[in-house]
Formats: sequence, C-alpha cells, structure tokens
Amino acid sequence: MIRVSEPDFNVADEIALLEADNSQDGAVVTFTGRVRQQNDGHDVTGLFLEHYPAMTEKSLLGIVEQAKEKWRINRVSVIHRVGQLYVGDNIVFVGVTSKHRGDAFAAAEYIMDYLKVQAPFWKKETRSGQDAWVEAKTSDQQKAQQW
Amino acid sequence: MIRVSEPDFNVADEIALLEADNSQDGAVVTFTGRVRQQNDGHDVTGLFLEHYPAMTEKSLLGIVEQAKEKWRINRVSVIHRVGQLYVGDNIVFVGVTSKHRGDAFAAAEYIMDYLKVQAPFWKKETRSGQDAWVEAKTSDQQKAQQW
Amino acid sequence: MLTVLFFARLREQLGQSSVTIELPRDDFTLGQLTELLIEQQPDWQKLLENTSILTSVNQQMVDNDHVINDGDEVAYFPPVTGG
Amino acid sequence: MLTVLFFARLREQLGQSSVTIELPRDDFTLGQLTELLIEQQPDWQKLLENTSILTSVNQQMVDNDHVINDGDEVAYFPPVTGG
Repeated sequence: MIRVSEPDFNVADEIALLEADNSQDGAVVTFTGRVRQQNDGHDVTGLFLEHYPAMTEKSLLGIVEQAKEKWRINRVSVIHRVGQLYVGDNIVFVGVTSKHRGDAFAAAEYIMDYLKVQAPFWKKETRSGQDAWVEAKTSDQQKAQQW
Repeated sequence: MIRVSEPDFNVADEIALLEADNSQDGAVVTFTGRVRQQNDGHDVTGLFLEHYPAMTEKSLLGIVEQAKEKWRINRVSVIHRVGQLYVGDNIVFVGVTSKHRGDAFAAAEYIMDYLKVQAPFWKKETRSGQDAWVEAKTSDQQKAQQW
Repeated sequence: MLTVLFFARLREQLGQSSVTIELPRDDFTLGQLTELLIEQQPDWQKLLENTSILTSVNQQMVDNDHVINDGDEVAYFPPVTGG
Repeated sequence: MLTVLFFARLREQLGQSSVTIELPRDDFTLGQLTELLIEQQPDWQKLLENTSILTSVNQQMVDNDHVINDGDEVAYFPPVTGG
C-alpha cells in the first residue's frame, strides 16, 4: 500500500493493517521518519514538503517492487506526507512484514534508502523564520549504492 | 526500557513513549515478533514461553548497552512476553530512536539478533495438540556473529 | 507538444513551474531538449546543465540519451530530499 | 552452599528445576562443578556434558573455566529460542 498525502498517519492503524489476517508473518519492521528540531546544525521550526504528484506513487511502487524481488517479504506499506509540517510531525512510514526478521529489516531499510535518493520529494526548511531548501546528502547516495 | 512479562503490549503506546518530548530523533525503527501459524514446517496453534526470570532483564539490558556503544542511538525499548501465547499474538517488541535512520535500523536488528542467541527464553510449541521444544537455529548463531 | 516541468529550488530559480515546447523533429533526445531550452533561454544554461539536476520522462528517471516523443511529460528537478 | 538451576528441555530431562550443593573447596571452576554433579548423578553426564548446553553464573553467561564462589547462582540450560 502506497499513500502520498497531507494528513498525518497513525502508526498503530498501519501496523494493524499489516498484521490483519496475517498469521504467516512472524516479523513486522517499521520505520517512522519525523521532523527534527535540529538538522545539519540548523534550528528547524518546520518544513514544507513539495513533490511531483504524478511521479511520487509510481516511484515508490517501483522501489517496493525492487525490494520484493530482492527479499522474501509479504505486505509493504509506504506512506509519505506532503505540505506544511512542524517539529515532531511524522513525515514518512515504511512497514514490512515477512516470515523472517532478516528479510523484513533489509527490505524496510532498502526502501527508505532508495526513497531518499529516488522519490521526487523536496524539503524546504524554516530556519529561524527563514526558508531554505534542504541540500541532498552524498551519504544518502552512498548508502543506496551499498545494496 | 526493558520489560519481561505476560501481558500483551500495544505498539502504538510504545512508539508514543519513544517519541514523547523527543524532537531530536528523526528516526524510529520498530520490530514486532509474532507467533506464526507455521514454523519449520510444523502447524503451530500456540506456544509457551519459559524464561529465567532473574536473568532475562539483565541479559536484555546488556544487549542494549552493547548496541548503545556501537551506534548513536537514543531511546530503546525491549519488551518480551512470557507464558502461554497463541497464533498471531505478539511475542517481542524492539523500538529504537536515533537522529539518523542507519543507526536505528542497525541497532534494532542487532538487539534482535543477540536476543535470539543470548537472552534466556525458551519456546515450547503446541503442534497439532502435541508439545515440542523449539530447536535453536544455527542460522541465528551465524546472524549474530556477523556484527 | 511537450510539457516540461520544473520542481523545488529549480522551479524557483527559473521562475516558472512548466513550459510547453514543440519538438522540432522525431528522434530527439532529452539532452537535445535541454540544448533547445537553453537556446530559447540562454540564462537557463547554468541551471539546467548543472550535473546535479535529475531528469524524468513520463515520471521515470532517465538519462540524457533517452529519446522523447510528442506528448511526453518531461521534468527537471534538483536532487530529491524526502524521507 | 550453591544453587544450581535447570531450564526448559534440560529441566524436564533431569526431572528437576534446581539442586543445592556444598562446594568442597574454594577455587572451584564451573567445569569442576559439572563433574561433581555427574559424580553424584552419573545418568546426568550425557545431558550436562552436551556441548550445546549453556551455563551462567549469577545470571551472566560464562565458560567452564569460570571460578565459582559460595552463594553463587549457577544455571544450566539449552540453547535459547526466544524472540
């Protein structure tokens, strides 16, 4: 399940969906990404998430399909918020179920690593009242290339 | 936070505790382990989890401390249930928060891998009405040794 | 007719979120489209030819040698920073 | 006096969850304790000397050369299978 939208998500509801009528999977791994107060040495009060609407879900679906080819995983949820967010707000959720924990951990991290470098989202942070586009990190590129 | 007890846990509550008043951490990784209907080719209806009460929390605390030495992580929760469980029931929860996702993913998987080979819990499965102790897996030993 | 979209910092720098453009012939590559855009707007060169800029055609990330067709949706954008 | 605990499958095989034992002297290792237990219960040899059996002293996993003291809590158990 892929969802890109403004409203907040509820991690408990998402986990319930991953686990409902699912007694084959012993492992559920989730990742939640949130707006931090400090980013790269800047004090952040909020951020605006721009995206490329026609492409985002397609891009995320492609990443999930790649993960399903690489690992024996079953259900996958990827949720990404867009629009205006504030410190502590949820940004992204990735949930993966699998028979075995190794596959679930690897696939969840892989999805996040590729989302970071391939999915068309851009963050504009509000730093002490001033807006600034977040710079992409070479460490994210390197992390994705390690898979 | 380490907890070993019979009652079920609520993943939403545990995540809320990890995130409360915590705007420094952008990454929250959770693992939930559940009773599967099929294990090593056996049909499972339930399992009894025995443990060594004086040692379990101590053992889990030691594993968490090792993880904290290896990665820059902040809050950690490990919950393990004991007693009689049934298919679909939660067994174990590991939650880790960190500034960065890589540390949170690695630490959560490390804690699970070491819990699997060091924490004194033993599963006795009910398979089509008959009870049998679960055999330890050499793959779990190998997985822990890879860190 | 071809729609070309710009996002995020690049959209702000170019001062617009999209242009439409007529393909002068078939067998036109994305790299050639970039050259055409720069021909029409020389001050875009530094921004569009920046090696960090990513490109997609019909919502798939592609390289400069990708062949584009009439009706395609092309996008130029800075490195992504979601998640 | 020393308390020795057994868990899970091993507890069932030995038919008891604990024994208490008097240490014959100081400077006694865990390996020597195992020998002493087997001396007293020869049919335990196969179960206690099984290489898969894990041992702890005062709730810390230790090896056979660990020196035990009066009052310690020693435990023997099969490979763990939690999680």
